[in-house]
Amino acid sequence: MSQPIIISASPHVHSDRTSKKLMYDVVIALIPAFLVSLYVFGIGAFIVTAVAVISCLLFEYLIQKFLMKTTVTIGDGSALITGILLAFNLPSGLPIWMIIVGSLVAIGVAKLSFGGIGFNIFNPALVGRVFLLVSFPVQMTMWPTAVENNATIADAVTGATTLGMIKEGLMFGDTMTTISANLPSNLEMFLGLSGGSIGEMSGLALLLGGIYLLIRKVITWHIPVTILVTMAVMTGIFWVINPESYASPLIHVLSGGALLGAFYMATDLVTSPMTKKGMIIFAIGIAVITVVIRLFGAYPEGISFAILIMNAFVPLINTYFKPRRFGSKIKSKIV
Amino acid sequence: MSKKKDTFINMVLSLFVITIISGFSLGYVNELTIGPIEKGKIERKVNALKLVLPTFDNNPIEDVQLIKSSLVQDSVEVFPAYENSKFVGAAIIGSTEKGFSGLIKLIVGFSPEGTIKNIVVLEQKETPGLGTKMKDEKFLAQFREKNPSAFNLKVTKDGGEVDALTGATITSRAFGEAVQMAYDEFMKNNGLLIELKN
Amino acid sequence: MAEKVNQTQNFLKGIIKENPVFVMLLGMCPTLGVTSSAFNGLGMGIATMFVLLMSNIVVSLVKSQIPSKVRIPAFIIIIASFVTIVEMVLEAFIPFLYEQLGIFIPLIVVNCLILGRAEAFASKNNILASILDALGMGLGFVVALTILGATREILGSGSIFEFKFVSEDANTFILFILPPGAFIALAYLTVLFNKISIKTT
Amino acid sequence: MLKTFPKGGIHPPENKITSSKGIKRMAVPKVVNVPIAQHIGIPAEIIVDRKEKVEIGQVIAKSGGFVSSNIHSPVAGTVTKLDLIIDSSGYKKQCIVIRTDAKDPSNFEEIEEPLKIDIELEPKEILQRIADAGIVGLGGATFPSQVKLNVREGTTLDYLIINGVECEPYLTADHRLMLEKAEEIVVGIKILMKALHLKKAVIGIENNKKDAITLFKKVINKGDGIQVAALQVKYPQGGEKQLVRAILGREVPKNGLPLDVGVIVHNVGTIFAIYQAIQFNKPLIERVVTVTGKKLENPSNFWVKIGTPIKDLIAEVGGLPEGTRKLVNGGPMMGKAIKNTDVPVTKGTSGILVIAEEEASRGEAKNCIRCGECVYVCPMGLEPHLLMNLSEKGMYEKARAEDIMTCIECGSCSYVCPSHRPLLDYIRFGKNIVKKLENSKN
Amino acid sequence: MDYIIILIAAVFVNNIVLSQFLGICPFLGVSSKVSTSVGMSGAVMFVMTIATITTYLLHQYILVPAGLDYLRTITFILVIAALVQMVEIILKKVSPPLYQALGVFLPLITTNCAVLGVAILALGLEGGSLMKAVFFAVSNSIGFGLALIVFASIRESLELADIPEGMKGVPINLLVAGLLSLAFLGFTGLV
Amino acid sequence: MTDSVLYSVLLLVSLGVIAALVLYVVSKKFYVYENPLIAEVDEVLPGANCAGCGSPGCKSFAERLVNTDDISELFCPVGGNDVMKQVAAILGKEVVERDPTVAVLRCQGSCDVRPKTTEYQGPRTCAISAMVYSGETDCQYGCLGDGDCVKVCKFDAMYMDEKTGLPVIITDNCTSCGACVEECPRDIIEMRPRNKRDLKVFVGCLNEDKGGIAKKSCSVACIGCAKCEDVCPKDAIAMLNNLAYIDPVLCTLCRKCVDVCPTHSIIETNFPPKKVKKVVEKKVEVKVAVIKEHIVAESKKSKTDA
Repeated sequence: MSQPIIISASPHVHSDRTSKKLMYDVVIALIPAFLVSLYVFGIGAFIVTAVAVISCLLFEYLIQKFLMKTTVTIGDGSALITGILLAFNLPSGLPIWMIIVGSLVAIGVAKLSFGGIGFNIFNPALVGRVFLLVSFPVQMTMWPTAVENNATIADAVTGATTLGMIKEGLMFGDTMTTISANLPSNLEMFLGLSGGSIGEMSGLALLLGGIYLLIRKVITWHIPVTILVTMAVMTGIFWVINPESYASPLIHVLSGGALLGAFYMATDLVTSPMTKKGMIIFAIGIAVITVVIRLFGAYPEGISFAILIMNAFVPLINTYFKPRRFGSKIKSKIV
Repeated sequence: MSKKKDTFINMVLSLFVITIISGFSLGYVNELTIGPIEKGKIERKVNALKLVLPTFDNNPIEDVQLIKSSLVQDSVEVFPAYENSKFVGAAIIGSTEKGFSGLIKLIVGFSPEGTIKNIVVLEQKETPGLGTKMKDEKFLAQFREKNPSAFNLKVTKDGGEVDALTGATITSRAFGEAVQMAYDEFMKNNGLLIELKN
Repeated sequence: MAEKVNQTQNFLKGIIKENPVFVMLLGMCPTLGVTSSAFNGLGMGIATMFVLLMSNIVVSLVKSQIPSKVRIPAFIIIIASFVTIVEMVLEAFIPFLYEQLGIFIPLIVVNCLILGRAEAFASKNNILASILDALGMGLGFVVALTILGATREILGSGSIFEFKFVSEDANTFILFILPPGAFIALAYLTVLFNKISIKTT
Repeated sequence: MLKTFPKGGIHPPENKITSSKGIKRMAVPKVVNVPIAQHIGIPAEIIVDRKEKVEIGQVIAKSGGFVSSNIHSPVAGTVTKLDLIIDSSGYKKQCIVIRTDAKDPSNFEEIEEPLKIDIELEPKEILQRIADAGIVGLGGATFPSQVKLNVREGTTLDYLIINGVECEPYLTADHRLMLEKAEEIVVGIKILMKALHLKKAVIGIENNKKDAITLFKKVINKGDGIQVAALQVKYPQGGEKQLVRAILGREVPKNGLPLDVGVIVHNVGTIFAIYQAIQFNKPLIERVVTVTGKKLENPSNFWVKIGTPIKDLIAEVGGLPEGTRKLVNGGPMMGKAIKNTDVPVTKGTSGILVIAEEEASRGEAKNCIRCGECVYVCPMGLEPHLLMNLSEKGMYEKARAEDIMTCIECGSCSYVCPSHRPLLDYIRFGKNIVKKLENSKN
Repeated sequence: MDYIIILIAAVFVNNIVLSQFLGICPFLGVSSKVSTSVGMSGAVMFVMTIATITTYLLHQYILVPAGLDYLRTITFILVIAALVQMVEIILKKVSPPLYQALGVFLPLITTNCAVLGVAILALGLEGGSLMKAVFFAVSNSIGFGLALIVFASIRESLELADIPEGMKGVPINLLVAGLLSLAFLGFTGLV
Repeated sequence: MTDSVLYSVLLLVSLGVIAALVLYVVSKKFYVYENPLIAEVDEVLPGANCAGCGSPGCKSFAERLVNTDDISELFCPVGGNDVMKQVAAILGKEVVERDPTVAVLRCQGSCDVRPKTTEYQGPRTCAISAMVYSGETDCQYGCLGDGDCVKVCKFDAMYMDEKTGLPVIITDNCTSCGACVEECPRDIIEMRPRNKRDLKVFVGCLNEDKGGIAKKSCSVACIGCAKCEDVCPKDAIAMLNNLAYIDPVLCTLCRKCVDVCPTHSIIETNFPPKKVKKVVEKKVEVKVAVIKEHIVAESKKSKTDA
């Protein structure tokens, strides 16, 4: 024997799933949505994404190396995902320095201050995004409109998101009928030709990636499906009561960050509950808060806030929704 | 260190002494400050009125008119201004609940013809750095010397003439609405105010 | 000699080693609540310092006359009296600050710093030590509030003591003058403070 | 849909490379090292001296207490010394070293006894015989069988379950035994049914051993009251609680035993040993051991005398291949890594696994990403990530409140963890401490 | 409707801790365990409600008629202090475990600015009535409890995290509070 | 005096009186006795909460001190005799003085004398690796080298020596709280009496294997040859399970055993270096007489030191 025998405790074999593979699966799942945004926003989407990814990786490296003096973990893919997701939640024309600030907040404040991957309570990308949204509401709500078949958008025309238009319209007494004249059709929204953040363009692309994640078992159906169904049901009830004051459930599900949030942000392993039961409670919470903010709050879109709020509840959910201990309740009696 | 024991008498006595001293001193300071406080309150109101009204020689605060209005629950306060017993304008409180964070309260000064002399924001809860910019000169300036009969108080986006604050369209709209309300109230009661002094 | 060193320590400890905000976490409510600008922080700090000083003096004077069961109510009355005085004086003579600080002025009365010092220090020490303690702690509080206020104002409004150093339209981190910014700014200031105070001692 | 337990479980690659290899008889070793602690409980007491001559099957150490077991000499020969030898625990333990008498013919007899169906002994005698024969649970737990069978009066008992699951990857010892000794095992089951006055018995076999299932179905007579249950392949179905849940749908209560739901579970190997003890008065001195590993020249199953050094077995399958990095006593999921090849085979050794470099090394432990995999696969409904953290941070009281003591140490959590965290290492450690705390409280 | 608005405002939009900065001391102090934070929330709710009732009546029927509005602070705090000390003495006798759990923080309820703050704020409610004031106090204590319990559960889970040395303790707690407050900004404009 | 001042005095006074009244009644009604001595004793204790006394913390130790009549069994190892005297003074009870002790490491199995035979993979803590097996070397008695003792030391009195892989005890910082003794799964840390110059002689090995096996696994292991036992003038050394043990009470620190140990497994600490003797003997042969005197003086000195 060339090398000494290894001693370790059982088990002595290991499945070939690694956290790195999980992370890169998420990256792969995000590719279709990225391609759509490139098609829609052109080079702007590319710049925003590239800046976010590079600065996230760089901040992770610098902070871990020089401030925390721990091992650098930029290779594990988590900072990469944070970067992409952050970019996907930003409008494509955002000034570069703001993207960098967002990345710093996401990585430095939301992730590394808690000790790095696995310890953060809040989804880093969303913290970065909300930080920017609150700090720079003007730039964060300047949406370049979709430019069909156009590779570059030198003069970005600011448009509004579907939800933004609905919110403003309703606030000033318009009815849904008049508002919907200006809205993109449901099919357009599904394919990705409305205004909005880079990543939330195309429902189709997001669904594709989501299905990939489900197949690869990176995520389970519980969170995304529960969020979307609860949202649809809630908005549906309001819509049935008064279709002139409330948008249809389909608009709510397809527009804004609902799909992006449900499939990629809420399902973030670190910041979502551990058990299926917990996940469903978590998802219902997100959906309810999102709908409440969308319908009654000041912000047109609420899913980022909703996810962050429910992130805070995850430890509590994990405490109270534990898996059933084997033998803790005896189902069958002796015959 | 000898501590006083926890007897009933001691407890009551010590609190008794302390409260007496504190009561006296507080009462005394109150007497000293009550004057300046009242004065200050009135001064601030007068200052606000001075800002929005043309020169006047009456005391608008004494001449305040409470006018029932269909727009708000309580009555609207109208402060008429007179110079040499001639009606020179009035200040009206305008308010709206449609601000980004709810209530916005303004005081708007009008000339007898209904031209806006000036606006001062009294109360607001808008987002610092965004909606709060409605207090900025740049924004307020566009209303001065405009008569809402000829000046559409809606933001340009809605076909009006008000340049909205960047990132705070909702605040700008609400602002316009509050001014509009004040204007409507003023025009309704214009005649009354002129007659009042005469 | 030893006495003197001791007295200097009573004074100095409040500024760094036992800084009421960064180290002892006393009086967090006003610390976070009124520090949206450096001026507010300074004003609040001074108001608090005044109450702290006066109540420390009085408490150390009357400490032996108060039975322990009614100790806290007695201290509170003393403190509350001074707070009310501050409240009235501010309203009368600096109405602008009075409005800015709002509910946090009457709340000085429940600032753990003041009652804490009265309980932990003034009720056990002589008047000179109590004065120095109050001055030191108060100064520590003023410094902390001003630093926090300045940080938030610089980041959030792009100004310091109302003096704007960026253009009117420049983008500032509005977040920092909103509630979350108070927590976040204080969190990182504490880290920084600890780093520095470890290095200096 | 085949039966299985509902919550948790994993399905690692089976790697049952020796399932078609018949059980060969190992040559009698020159020297056997017989540890006196081969079972759970109090070690046996040595009753032989140095230089004493012993016969095959003679008791050389007798049961040292209620939970203890007799130990018999596996060979005829001379006790050369009583020494400390490293066993699979990694520590030196007391052993009786016996040099085999090369001339004694009893060492080399290979009489295949004919099948003996009639059970002559009465229930009480059966239990006594089992105790005398030093039989312990051969599935790996090595719990003295007579203790398990010592059912208190008044306990309702309605099922005997035979564990032929062998859910550990690689191991095929039980599988081969079932194929080669099916009829004997059936007799063994009847012996236990008689001893315990039971009418019903079920043999649980995972569906990757279809040949064994068919064979048993053929061998069992209708009136026997014995059923064969084919089970879905899922680890750790061989765990008693999981097996009872899978076959009967009964859930053993927390901190309880199968007895609490009227069931007794025994491994097929144990059943065969019982058969031999009752029908031929043969003590437990040998067992089936699977010697396996991907790189081995000739992996196979063997009848091995207790006390045989592992190096003899390894030599038998062609020696250690180049690049061997780990030796495991038992299966890859629950076996113990052993320090060297001098370690003797004991009653609990169901297999020897030789692992090469690629498989042997553990991945570097990374941060927990809270994916919840460990929670999903835990068959006991625990939260391994939490238990590990709690015992790492020394929060044992909380760990106890989180039911750390109900962990069956199946290792499913460590197996699936994508961050390669040493979950079970810490949980086991936490269990130890909690046990100590509990003891000190009582 | 007024009541619903008061409730939503107190719990979510203007959460007493996360956006009004009242009661930060107990929020940071008694939040290391969920169980104690539940106890603390209960204690605060109890004290806050009683205190608000007492001070409201005191204000409405004594201070205002006598023109002694300026004595608001001192009288309120006196009443609250006496009340808390009474609760403390009673608790020590009646429920020693709860007394042990809340330990030094029971007297700190006195200096819990939330209690005094709510008592003062309750006076300024629009169209105020005693009922409204009480409801306001209860709503705010629910907001306090919600923030405290969520925060405590986060802190409990952070106990198992490898927080960087410099961030340990106060900074990380403040940061969590900050991010919580950031998330709660989403409720802006609900009322 | 105006009405306002009068009213304010009246109001505050009545409030104050009512408050005092209520509190007085309540405090009488719900009176709970707590022994004030507990707080006093707690004040005196070091407050390290090290649990070296056997109680979970200083407060509970104080309670125990106050509540037990005979406190001679109780001892605070951190505070030592001084603290116990103070406690006794407060309580009016008697204490027994204890000799100060210090922790010593009874293993010298550094990386170069004790070859590694296997490689361990798993959590690097002594407690867990001890659970899994007997260690990376063939010695199952010696230090596992994962530093649990260092982690548990609250007084910065221990650190891991990177080179030897063994923990080192900084005697000056050691409070003899016993936490490391408790923690070590191998029980290789012992509390031995501490004297003025901290001179100690003890067997640095716990290997119970027979000589040959022990020597093979570790070159500085005690091989149980009993030479030290023979040479000891005070019968302070006893052999048990192939292992020598020096009784600290009987040992006079004469160091005869140190010289005879063939594997150098007896450790002496803080004695002045002996080298002088040998060097002098070799180099200067002429001045034998003088040197002899010198040696005598030297050895006398070391004896008086001891």
